[in-house]
Amino acid sequence: MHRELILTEEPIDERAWVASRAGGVTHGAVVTFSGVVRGSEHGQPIAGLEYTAFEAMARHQFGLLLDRVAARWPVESVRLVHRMGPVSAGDVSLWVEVLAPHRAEAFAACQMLIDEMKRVVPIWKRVMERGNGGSAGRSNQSEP
Amino acid sequence: MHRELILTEEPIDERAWVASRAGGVTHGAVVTFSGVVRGSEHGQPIAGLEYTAFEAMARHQFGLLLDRVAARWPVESVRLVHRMGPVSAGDVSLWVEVLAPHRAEAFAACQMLIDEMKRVVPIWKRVMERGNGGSAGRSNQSEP
Amino acid sequence: MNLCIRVHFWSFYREMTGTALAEVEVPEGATVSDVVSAVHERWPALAPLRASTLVAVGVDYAEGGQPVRAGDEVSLFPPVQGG
Amino acid sequence: MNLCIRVHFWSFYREMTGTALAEVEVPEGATVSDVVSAVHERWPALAPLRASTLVAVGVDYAEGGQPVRAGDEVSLFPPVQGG
Repeated sequence: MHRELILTEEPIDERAWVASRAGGVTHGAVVTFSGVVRGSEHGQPIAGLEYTAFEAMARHQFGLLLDRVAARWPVESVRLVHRMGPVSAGDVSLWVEVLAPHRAEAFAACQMLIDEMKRVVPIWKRVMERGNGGSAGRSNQSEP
Repeated sequence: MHRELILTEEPIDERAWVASRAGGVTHGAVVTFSGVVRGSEHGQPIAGLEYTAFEAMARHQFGLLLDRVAARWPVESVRLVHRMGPVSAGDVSLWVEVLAPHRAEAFAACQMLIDEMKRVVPIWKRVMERGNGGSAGRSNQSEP
Repeated sequence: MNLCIRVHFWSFYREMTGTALAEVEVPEGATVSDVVSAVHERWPALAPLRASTLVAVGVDYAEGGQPVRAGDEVSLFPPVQGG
Repeated sequence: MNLCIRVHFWSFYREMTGTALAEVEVPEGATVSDVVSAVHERWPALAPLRASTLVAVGVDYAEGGQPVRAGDEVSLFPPVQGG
């Protein structure tokens, strides 16, 4: 199984990721998920979210998750990109792509990967409040 | 719920569809599915698949499916593009995008839409065999 | 008085019947099932596929017991296979 | 003889402790739980969060009963929230 994991402070260029997708005639299904930062948390408008990670552990835990994916489904490729640092509302914070022979396993693997990521991969977000004059403040912990 | 349904004989430009995605701060989840024509059916190599549709009924049945999606989940947008005519192995025959506030409903709606499409929308495919000299022949019905 | 019903064939049913469109005559008060039976009488090769054949009137799937009326367009096709 | 264990804090635990890295002393034969207790003795504000606190040794999640050894790097952090 091909695997790529990118943690980046740069905007996620989904078009570029789509363009660089592996060609081939064996994967019948491509499922992608884009997580977009929403404009409110707990009903309050926010400027965005700021992500931090314990990066060495995040990479290791992602690796363990991908081992489980590979053991369970005939997935050909997983690529996952996660933004770090501040991400404005409306921007993509997470992009995941799964290639597999059939759609059922592509959907299952993509959902499992995201669900488990949110349980075990040490990445955190905090709310950037909408400040005056455009400067985004920080609040305490964001909603889980 | 925003809805678009395109049946086209042109190649599906996924990057262009990604680029034209609605912006906004209310949909936290974007799920896309790309169905790729695989290089074999029943273990035999094929050149591709040729799609035909009873188009008026296909549009109507898609509309009924989208009504069910809208009634069941808070989906903001569904865009679905299906190739018609010959599609070479390795090319995308179906592209679906679902925008929703949260990922669970985006995944569920996208999967339901594809599952039900394959049950009720009158589109058919037939195998284009790998002919000599590059001309793709036609066989009988493809596998369902 | 008999009804003249237009019947459309789709996918490989066109090769099996040699046509995309035909007309069949059924008695007044006939049902969708009667139309299908009239088709099978004319193209017996389709009859063994009856259990998997999908039938629509216009752009909606039809029940066998549904009456047909003058002007109805009936479609017969094999299981769909999009995607 | 006591062990000196390095403890890393992540996310808002850093604001609560005022540091990203600390050292705590535990007796030889101590477990991960003993390290967490030593942390809570020094930063009592973290103690009420114990049930939801995640603990790792190196890059792996750790059980409370797991013994710690010289050189272990222990991490404490709140529930993760990626995506």
